[in-house]
Amino acid sequence: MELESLYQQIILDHYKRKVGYGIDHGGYPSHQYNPTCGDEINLQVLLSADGNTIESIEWEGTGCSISQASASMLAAESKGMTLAEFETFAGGFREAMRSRGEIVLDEEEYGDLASLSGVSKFVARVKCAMLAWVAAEDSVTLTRGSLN
Amino acid sequence: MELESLYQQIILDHYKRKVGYGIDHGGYPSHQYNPTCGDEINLQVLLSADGNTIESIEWEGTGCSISQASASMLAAESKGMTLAEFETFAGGFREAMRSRGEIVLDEEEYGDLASLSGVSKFVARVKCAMLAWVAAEDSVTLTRGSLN
Amino acid sequence: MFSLDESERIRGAFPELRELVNGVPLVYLDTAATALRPTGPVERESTFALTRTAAVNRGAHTLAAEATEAYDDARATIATFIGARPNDLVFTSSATEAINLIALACRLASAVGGPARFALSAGDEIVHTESEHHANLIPWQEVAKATGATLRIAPVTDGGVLTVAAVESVLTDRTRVVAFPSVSNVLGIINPVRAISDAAHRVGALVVLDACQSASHTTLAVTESGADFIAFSAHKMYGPTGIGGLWGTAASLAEMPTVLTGGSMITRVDFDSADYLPAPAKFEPGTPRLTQAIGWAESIRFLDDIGMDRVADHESSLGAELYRLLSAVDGVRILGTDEGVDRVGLVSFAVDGVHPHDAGQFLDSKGIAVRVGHHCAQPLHKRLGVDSSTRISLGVHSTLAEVEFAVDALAQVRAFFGVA
Amino acid sequence: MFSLDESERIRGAFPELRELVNGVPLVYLDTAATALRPTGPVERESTFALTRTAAVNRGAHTLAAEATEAYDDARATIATFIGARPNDLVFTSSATEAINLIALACRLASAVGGPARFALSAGDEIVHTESEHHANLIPWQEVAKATGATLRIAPVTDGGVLTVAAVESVLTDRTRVVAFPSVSNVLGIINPVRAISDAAHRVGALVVLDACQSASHTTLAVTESGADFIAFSAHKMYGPTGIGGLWGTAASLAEMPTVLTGGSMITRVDFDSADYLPAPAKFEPGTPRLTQAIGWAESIRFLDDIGMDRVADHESSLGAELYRLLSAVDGVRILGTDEGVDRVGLVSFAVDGVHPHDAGQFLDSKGIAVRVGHHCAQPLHKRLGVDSSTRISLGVHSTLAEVEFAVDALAQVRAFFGVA
Ligand SMILES: Cc1ncc(COP(=O)(O)O)c(C=O)c1O
Ligand SMILES: Cc1ncc(COP(=O)(O)O)c(C=O)c1O
Repeated sequence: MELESLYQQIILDHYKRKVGYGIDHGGYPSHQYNPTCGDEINLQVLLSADGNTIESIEWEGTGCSISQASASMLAAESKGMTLAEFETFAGGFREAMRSRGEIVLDEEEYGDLASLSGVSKFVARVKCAMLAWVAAEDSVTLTRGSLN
Repeated sequence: MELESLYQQIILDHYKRKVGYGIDHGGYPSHQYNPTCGDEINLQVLLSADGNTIESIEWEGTGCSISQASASMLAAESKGMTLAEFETFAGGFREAMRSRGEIVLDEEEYGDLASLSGVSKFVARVKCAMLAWVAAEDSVTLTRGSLN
Repeated sequence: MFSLDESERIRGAFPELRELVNGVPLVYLDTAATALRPTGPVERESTFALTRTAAVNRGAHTLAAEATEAYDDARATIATFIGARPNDLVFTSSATEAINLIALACRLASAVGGPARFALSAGDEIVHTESEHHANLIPWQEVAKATGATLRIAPVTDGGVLTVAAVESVLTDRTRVVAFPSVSNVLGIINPVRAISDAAHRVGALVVLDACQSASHTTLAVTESGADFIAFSAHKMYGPTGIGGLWGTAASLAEMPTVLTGGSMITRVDFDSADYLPAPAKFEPGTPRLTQAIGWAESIRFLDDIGMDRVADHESSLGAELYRLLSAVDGVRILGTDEGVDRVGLVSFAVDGVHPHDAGQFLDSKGIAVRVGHHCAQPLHKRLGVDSSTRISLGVHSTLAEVEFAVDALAQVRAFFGVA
Repeated sequence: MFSLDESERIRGAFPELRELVNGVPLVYLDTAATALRPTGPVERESTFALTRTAAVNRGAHTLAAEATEAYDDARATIATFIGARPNDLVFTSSATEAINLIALACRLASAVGGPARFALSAGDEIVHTESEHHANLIPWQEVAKATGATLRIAPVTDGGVLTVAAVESVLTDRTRVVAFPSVSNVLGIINPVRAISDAAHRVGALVVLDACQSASHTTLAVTESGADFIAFSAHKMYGPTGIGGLWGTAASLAEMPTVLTGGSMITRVDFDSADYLPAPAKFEPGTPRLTQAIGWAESIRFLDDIGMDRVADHESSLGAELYRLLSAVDGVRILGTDEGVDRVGLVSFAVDGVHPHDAGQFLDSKGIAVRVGHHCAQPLHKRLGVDSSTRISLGVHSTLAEVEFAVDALAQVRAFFGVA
């Protein structure tokens, strides 16, 4: 498998840029951990007042380029989505990651995240790409729980 | 390996005759056990008043033809031996049993016991042939210990 | 029974059946001790070892990722075979170790006030049966000794039958564990597993089923058994030594304290404490039994290809014939009835006047491999009035001709030893 | 180092080295995780499985007798290799299980007032080191938690050196156990084993040595180590997964309480109690790891044929060269010094600005298999100021060309990820 299919330039850019890095507001962060490598992320989804729309995603953590780029792109692409949209969005991303290269993410829909499609061929790295997403879903649950 | 080299007629005869069977006198019996098959023997060596000569061997137990015949022959052949003689005798028997068919016991010296030479080719059965001997050696130790 | 053609095909998978023992072809009637190995699973394991060895669950290199996948796939294959979810199947060294893990979890929980289902105290009761293999007996003796719990023993009939009523007769509201075999390795009788599990659950006991002697002879549907835990060994299922399984309900595994600890079963570790992963990882510290899992899964595929229903049917029909023929031999006393019970293809017996070692040796001279001794079930032998016995046990490769040959040989044993 | 000819000959024994990974030949630098398998031992094991499978220690038939002999011979071969008596070598699943058996013996003894050397109580102390693998750390955390004993941690220097003085600084008259590695699987530094054992014995502690990372790289002379117990794994010695060793002094094994119980480790069994055989049997209940023992013994013969002195010499020279070359790469920080210490052929490092997962993936694309992560030593990584690292570890088949190729590749990593 070509290394370039995994590490597209846009991934390496996000690895440096880190959109959404820094937890600056109160919220309900989820802490996720990858036992294999010790990587961790702390990520919170900030919702609109009505609890239905993603205002922004904030995160901090250490990890490889894939996990950091995935968090950065997630923060960039999910802004303004309704929770229903986000659920479909995350579901599609997970499915693609698990597809062993079968599913290529649509660039129209996934933007920069489409560049992570190649990860699905590197089974051991799928967890890296998913770390931020698991945290995001968990944070949404925590946040919504707090609204009830 | 020929079955007949293991089960000579004289062995099957001793299996039935069981010389020395029955513990009729006070003494220092040793109890030995074969964990593989659950066979056991209780055997005591009765010594002369000076503690130097084997007067008789008495035993009881359950077991296969090899273990029973070995006990019976041991009782028959060791009568009247000095303990020093017995030590050499038992040592030679053990060596033959462990020889994997290399050493054939001398009939002059070992009498009926020579018929057990074939056992050494059946590694799994050596324990059976040795059971009574281990008990005899142990009983001698116990008996002599009691004399001090 | 299998057709002659099918039998020949199946036997072709076992090279050991073409070996000569004492100059005569091997007749292997000792599957209950350990099963012969078919070529496919052994070669799959060795090819994997030589071309795909790498560390599982660790690191990113391609071989390691492939090894991890192969390992997970193996677990899934074996789990599916027993009707389980992969995460509810823990790999152990053997059935013995599987049972020990539960018993140790009980001892450890009892010492430090662990989860209620596992912590026992003085006056509590552990039930086992008269037909227990040492593996499902001695660990519980140790639990009893350490916790002050009492052992209660469910009796079998003189014919070796374990009835639900017999188990119920020793159940009380203090019963905390009920340990019993699906099939005793001496008797060959299929026990009423579900009914015993249900009775045990009615008094709130933990049910530990020893499925060693049924796992490759009948369909093992773990969830239908009603048990909380089930132990079994690969080497009795045409798989490798050194690996076995502990299946548990998800709830039981979640609640069960860890026993063995170390690498690969943790999330975060500090100098003085650590957090553990959920089952099965929390019970599998250290480098996994990689090639053994691969080999075992392939032996499961071997059985699946024949079809477990057909395997069970073949062996039970052949076993019934063995029982019938053996019953007719003068001086043979079979341990365990065939009346009113279902049986697997396994029969233990005593030959009047001939010690099992001698009977076994006589059969061995004709190439027939059987097991002699107490078969790790000393108490049961005592209960049935013998020290030891001879056992014939069948496998998927056994044939009517072999059964007849063995029974014929047995018919000559007493004459050979001069007792008939 | 080996001559090119000898190296070629040795490499010929490892078919995996002829496999293509990502279209390029495999460069296997992950022996410390698990060693590649030579053809001879794997084939010996599979041939044995296919032609000599039978139950060990049971029954009289010819195959069973042969299996028992082969198993005993395997134990003798492995014991001789480590300078031990066969009866002092217990087979376990792995080093992890070996260490757990000792730790569990301590927990069990503590709960029921078992033998004094194993029973710990509140206020007693267990010493381990900052360089511990989780396998020799977490079991002791559990002992401490259950018994109220305190964990004391012997520090390593910033260069990763474990000095005798550092161990002595945490020894007290309450120290009951000292657990440490012969070589840390992150640092590669050979620890002063004998001196640490002696210091531990001066305060009357039990010495538990984790020899995983030295057993196939230096000569392991168990009695000279001064340890009471030593744990090691076959799969790091070119042997199979699923088997490992627990060596103990005869006195320690005799005194150590049994942990796992079941068949084949008993003399007499009644319904409610049993008598146990002496070591090693008392620690090996159930059907033995037969083919694994056979395979492991053959892998020992493979090493013996080359000569352990020569293996050690080759790997340490090559390791020194690896260390030297790697030190010269810009942005690489090695964990563990090479000054004033002896080392095995193992180097872990951080690449400035590049996560180990990424570095490992980059190497993998060139066919180079290394380990990335915390290598089951999270606390040590934290101590050295990193979350994880990349590790290159050498084996008997490693060559200077491979080392140079890997270092060259590493020199390109930072540029690829745009941090240089
Ligand atoms: C230093 C050290 N100790 C213990 C272990 C555990 O060995 P295993 O996983 O074979 O039980 C390892 C290897 O993972 C190791 O490197
Ligand atoms: C009924 C039964 N239980 C438990 C065991 C123990 O299995 P293993 O020795 O594979 O641990 C056996 C086989 O020896 C058995 O037949």
